[in-house]
Amino acid sequence: MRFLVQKYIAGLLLVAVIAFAAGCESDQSVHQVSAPPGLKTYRHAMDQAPTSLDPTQAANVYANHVVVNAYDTLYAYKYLARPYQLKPNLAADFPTVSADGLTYTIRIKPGVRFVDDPCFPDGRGRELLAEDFVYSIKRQFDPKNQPQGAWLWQGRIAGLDEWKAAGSDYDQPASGLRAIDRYTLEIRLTRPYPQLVDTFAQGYSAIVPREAAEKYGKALGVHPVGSGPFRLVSYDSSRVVMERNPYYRQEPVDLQAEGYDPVEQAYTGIEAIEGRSPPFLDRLEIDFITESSAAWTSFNKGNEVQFTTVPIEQIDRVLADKNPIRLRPEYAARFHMYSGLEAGFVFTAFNMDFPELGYSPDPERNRRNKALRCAIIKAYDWEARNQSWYFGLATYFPGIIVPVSPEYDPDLSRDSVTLDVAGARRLLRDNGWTPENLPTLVYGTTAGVTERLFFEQFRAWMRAIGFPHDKVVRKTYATFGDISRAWKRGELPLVAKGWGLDYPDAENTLQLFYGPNGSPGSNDANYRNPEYDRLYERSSVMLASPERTAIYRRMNQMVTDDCVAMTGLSRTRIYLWHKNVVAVPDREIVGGFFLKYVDVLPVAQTRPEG
Amino acid sequence: MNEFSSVAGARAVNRRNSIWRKVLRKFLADRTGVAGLAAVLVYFVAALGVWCGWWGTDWADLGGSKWEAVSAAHWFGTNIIGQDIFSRAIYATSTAFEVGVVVAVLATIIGGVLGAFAGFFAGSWIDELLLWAMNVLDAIPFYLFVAAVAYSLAGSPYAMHVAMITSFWIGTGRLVRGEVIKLRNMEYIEAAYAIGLSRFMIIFRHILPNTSHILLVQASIAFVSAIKAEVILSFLGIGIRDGMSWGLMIEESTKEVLAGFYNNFIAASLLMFGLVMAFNALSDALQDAMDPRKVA
Amino acid sequence: MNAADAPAPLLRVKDLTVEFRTMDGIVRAVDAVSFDIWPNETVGLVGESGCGKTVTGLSLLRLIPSPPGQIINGSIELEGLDLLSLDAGDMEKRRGSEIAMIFQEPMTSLNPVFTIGSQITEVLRRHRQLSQRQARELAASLLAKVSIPDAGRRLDDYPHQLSGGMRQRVMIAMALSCNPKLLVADEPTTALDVTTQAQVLDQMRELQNEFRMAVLLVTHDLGVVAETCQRALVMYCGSIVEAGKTEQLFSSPRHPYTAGLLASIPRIRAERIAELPVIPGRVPDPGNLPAGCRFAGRCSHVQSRCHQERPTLRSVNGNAVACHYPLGADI
Amino acid sequence: MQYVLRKMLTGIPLILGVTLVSFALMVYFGPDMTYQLLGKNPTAEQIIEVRHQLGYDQSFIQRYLAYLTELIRLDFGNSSSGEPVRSLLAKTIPVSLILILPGFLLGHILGVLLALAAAFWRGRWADKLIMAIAVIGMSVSFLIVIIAFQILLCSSDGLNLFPVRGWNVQSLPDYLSYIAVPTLATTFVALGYETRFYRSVFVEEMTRDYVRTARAFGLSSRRIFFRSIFKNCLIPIITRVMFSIPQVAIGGSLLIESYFGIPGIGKATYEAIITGDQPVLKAVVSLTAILFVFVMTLNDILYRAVDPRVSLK
Repeated sequence: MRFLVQKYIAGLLLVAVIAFAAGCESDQSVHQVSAPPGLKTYRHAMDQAPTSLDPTQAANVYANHVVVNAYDTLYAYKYLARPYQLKPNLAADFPTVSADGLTYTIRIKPGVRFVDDPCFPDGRGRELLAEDFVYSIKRQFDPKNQPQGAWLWQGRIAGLDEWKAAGSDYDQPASGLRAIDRYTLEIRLTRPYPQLVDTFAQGYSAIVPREAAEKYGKALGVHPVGSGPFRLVSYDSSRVVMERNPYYRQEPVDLQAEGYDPVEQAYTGIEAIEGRSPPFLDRLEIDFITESSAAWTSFNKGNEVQFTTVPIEQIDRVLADKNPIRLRPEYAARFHMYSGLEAGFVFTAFNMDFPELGYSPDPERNRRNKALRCAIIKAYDWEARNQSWYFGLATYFPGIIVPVSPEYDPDLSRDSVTLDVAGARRLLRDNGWTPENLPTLVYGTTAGVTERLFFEQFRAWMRAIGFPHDKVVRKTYATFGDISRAWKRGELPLVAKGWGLDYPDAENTLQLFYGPNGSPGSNDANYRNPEYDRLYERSSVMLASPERTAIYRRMNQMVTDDCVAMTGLSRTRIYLWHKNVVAVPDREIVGGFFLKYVDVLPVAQTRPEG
Repeated sequence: MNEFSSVAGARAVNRRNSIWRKVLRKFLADRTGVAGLAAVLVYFVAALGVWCGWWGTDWADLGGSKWEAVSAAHWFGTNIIGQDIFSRAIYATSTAFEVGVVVAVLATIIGGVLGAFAGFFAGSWIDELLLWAMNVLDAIPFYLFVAAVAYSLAGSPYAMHVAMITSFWIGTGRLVRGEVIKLRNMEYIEAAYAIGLSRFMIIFRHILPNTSHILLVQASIAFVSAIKAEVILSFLGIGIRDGMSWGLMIEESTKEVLAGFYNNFIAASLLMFGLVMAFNALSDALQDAMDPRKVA
Repeated sequence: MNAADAPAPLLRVKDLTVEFRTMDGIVRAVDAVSFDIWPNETVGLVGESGCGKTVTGLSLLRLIPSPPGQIINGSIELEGLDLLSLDAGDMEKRRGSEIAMIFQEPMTSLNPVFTIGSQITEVLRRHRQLSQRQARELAASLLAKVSIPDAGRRLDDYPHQLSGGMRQRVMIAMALSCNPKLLVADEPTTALDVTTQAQVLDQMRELQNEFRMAVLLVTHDLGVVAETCQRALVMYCGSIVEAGKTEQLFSSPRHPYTAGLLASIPRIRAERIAELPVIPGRVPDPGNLPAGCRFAGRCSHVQSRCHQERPTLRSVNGNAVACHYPLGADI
Repeated sequence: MQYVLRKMLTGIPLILGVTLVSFALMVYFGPDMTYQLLGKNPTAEQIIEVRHQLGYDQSFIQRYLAYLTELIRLDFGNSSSGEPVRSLLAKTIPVSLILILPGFLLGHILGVLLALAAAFWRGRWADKLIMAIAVIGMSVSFLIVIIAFQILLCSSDGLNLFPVRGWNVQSLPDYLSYIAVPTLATTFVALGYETRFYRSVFVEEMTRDYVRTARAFGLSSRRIFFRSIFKNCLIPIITRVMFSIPQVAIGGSLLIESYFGIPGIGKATYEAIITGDQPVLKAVVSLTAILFVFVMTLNDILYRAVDPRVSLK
């Protein structure tokens, strides 16, 4: 018996060792990723990992960094032009639009091939056709995919909602979206949609071959098959590795057309890519580094990631000057820098559905509630917030049109973002608010430490105008999904959130206060102002024009006057990258579209001090 | 009949008293242990002051500007939004005691009672059931379990406590069970049993008190574990909800240290280290003093 | 063989003093004990539990747990060599081969996770140049000598597979394995039932003659001493109070303590051995010993001198007695 | 063999218990993934659709039973990123294992060695020094140790010897450089606990009667210590090592993995918990339970190998 046991143990150990060895081996094959020396590799860094690489889930810049590089989109933003401008990408040209603005005809470039993949009959990538685009947009209307992008086209492109209602059968046509021939698309709208072309630059509209979607099903999210500049090598929660797509179409860079500004951008050495066809890299790696400290250290080591945003805690060490932003010499010697405002903002809206501080059937209470909201807005110390959290580098502004929007009005009165404790107290007193009858403010946040300190700061401001300590309370949510649910269900009186622009048009933020978008839509404030809604509807079918800008600004003023939100602040992004990297990095709007233009010089060529 | 039980009881009480006297004497002879106890008492006074409102009251106020250095007004400087780090660190002491005491006391009570039942009914279905429950809870990795409890009780300020108690009672339970199995066969228990005392009475009057040396040591271990776990859980974002703790301060500091601001980190980690160290010393001395082989 | 015929004692213990450091201060467990043992003789060391007899036995092999115990004075000469002067390694070599010890608890005194064969051969190979096989054969023959049936196969048994008596025999076999000159046997039969006890004692006696070794039998059982020992030493509170030939000591004890112990024998033999109820009073607290005779508090013949002055061993009618007023001396 | 099977069978109630508790906590009461999946502008209709697809509209019993059938088939479907759970596990578990194993082994081996030294020189200065360091080691938070080591060893402010984070293992030197700091940190933290535990085991064993016997027969203290005592101590050592395996394999590496950005099972599980990624959670929970039963069985078998008193019934 005893010998038997010993044999058994020996056997087990052997199995364990083999399993271990096999583990190592399979591990190697998984990470069969790292560049053999000699390949031109660029290591990018992001602060979060995408949860899926399926275009139906391309809801954020993290996913788009990979999606728009693995897949093709019809349009794209110009590499260097700021403010952002569209250019044709897979599309041969801008669409031909009918006179009523309802029918769009788009031709795509012929001869574009998907990457080789076992999903194709002979394993070789076939040509991308107009029908593939139709298929890809339909996927956003197929509940099986749990798509996130349908809202871009819902109620806009004719027939898609009906197609979905009829059971999402891909063999059935959708009336407003069809391929006229191999290379021509026709799109019919229910009403004019000036932002339609912008939506075709989004990762949501990336083009997926039907063979891949059907073969991989859900696993398409980890196994992209596209026609973008790069193809996937490996992907997990800590990094994605891609390699050059050998079939990618040859389109020499025309810097002029990309919006190159020699004064502002020459320092990056970007002229080196003029006339060459992207992608320039053999390998593209993106490390997902959640802890900014880790990203920063990795960046500074020199042989790891080559790009980083400057972590907020490093600002004082890195910057010599904040206005204008300048690097300290030791950093300037080693790194290139770009800084700019984000295309988005943070704000805290009141949920107007709460009768304690929002709409009340009682007109008197309604009036007092408005005074209460205005007082809270006056007590909100944007300057302190900017100093504490953004080293004074952020820009705070009145209203909801963000500074990077072309419609932003720099001359707007700054009263709504100016701290006025005395004024706030007076307002409360004059409207009969006392510490006893003030409502409890429930401030919902996710569980992080920064969010907690945001709350503590907010509580201290509210205490300054007379709120008792225990009438400002925090409700924490484990995940963004959980707090999102609370917002969508209208469970929180204060909604503190950020919004990143989907496209460079103020409509994208104005819709946040459009009545019919109320919970569970994006109007978490549940602001309902008939006049505002009328103006929104009117402007939403207008092309950019001074008249539309005027309407936008009127709407902006309404939100400010009604004291609906403490708003807003746009953060400054500071990007650093190694000097041997030729690039103008950017992560706003769609995200990641610059990666195909990145080039890397041999290190010896650029090292400043040998 | 009653006389008999009181004789059995008195004998047990006598045995207990003399043991406690010896334990106390042994403990007092242990210099490290006494020093630990003294340090714990100092911390306790600090916490008491917070509960009584003597100090630490301004932990939530924005009393200064961002990251002020050490000064007379702010002994440990201020944090990123201008709150006084000294007040926060002191306030956190009371949180540490709250977390530690709540978790230690409840985990020990639950572990003691359930362990005693399991041991007393060893071999029966009650014991099997309790052992099964212990194994089940043991099989789930601690941090995942705590995270899961915290998320499923989302928003509750006591999610962390519940999670820790649910994990920490098991160790105590197992030890008490083992001890009770031994005690169960001792004569005074047999005597009490023979004269018809209810089993409930026997467990609570005659058995549990005789496991008090285990309970005390286990409680001190649970206290330390709770304080240490709080730091990790706060880092993972599932710790204290409102108020202030060392874990939250260390979490605040993970980014600050890279900006060269160490006040939060030093204040919290030193204070925490001190208390944990003192408690470890105390707990060691208790363990030494109560080692039944050395006492009996 | 008569002890007195031997030219020199095998073991000469002089003024052995052992102290323990405890919570209650320093306790002197053995106080200036002196005695001799001649080759091949059996000496009984008797006394109540706690009197220092086990500590004395352990001291001979320098096995006092240290800390807290320490031999602070005296000498232990084995064939003229002072064991206390040896370095630890030297002492180690002599344990087992020159002086060995067996213990009261046969249940726990053997290592539970090794076979008895491996435990015996380990000792054998430690002290003798033997191959594994030779050692095993020798071990088997030793087991056979201590009357363990089927000895060859028993070698592969673990201690828990043997009965208490068998385990004690294994211990004896181990003790004999390297042919020591002196065996200290600490209550070797106390934990065994009466029949087994007798068998084991017989066995020991036989083997002692065969192997020609001296035995110091540490026990509280006077009956065992009477049956097996040529001489006996009576200990009380860390000191030897009386020593002499067994027959003489038993027939005419000179120390009131010895007399008290002897008075309890018939009853002890009839029932189970528990305590010595006939001597009134309790053993004094070892941390707080009286100044004079340590037995004074319990002695029925006590006089005032006994409380002031400690008696030393002196010869009285053939026995050595530490008593100011030995029994029968004045008759 | 029969014994092993029988033991595994008795593990079934345990597996049921673990899966039930974890299922209730992590899946049933866990985070609701609906809103994560819905994007910025969901409609009420979409919310219902997604909830239905995720199974949130079914009863607890239905969902638990469905889970059990998945468990029996050992097929948990695809994670929310679309990757089959099986391949996710196959990718992450080996990483965790080879990441944690060196620290785990080192912690236990060094712990045993230090404990041996402390017990061997019990009461002397070496013992006191080792135990004092152990208590200090136990009193420092793991998090603080990680942060301190990372700054000291990985940053350009410190020695800058090892990569900060990531996992790109091609060769042995790569592997060593990636695990160096995590291993140091885990070992440092574990050492205090292990040393104390093992020392108490050794010291307790040193007071046993058989040790005195061995000494009385002249066996050298070294031999007694490293052969006789050590073998007796193997049982507590084995138990401790074995029962930390499931903890370490699944949960123990969580903090290390998230701080060093290593794509192991701990991080994957934690992310699944906070996002409510049911298929991953279900798989991990099952795996944990099965591993636990396996470890218990293995533990019994190992007992039998070192302790003849234990027999396999």
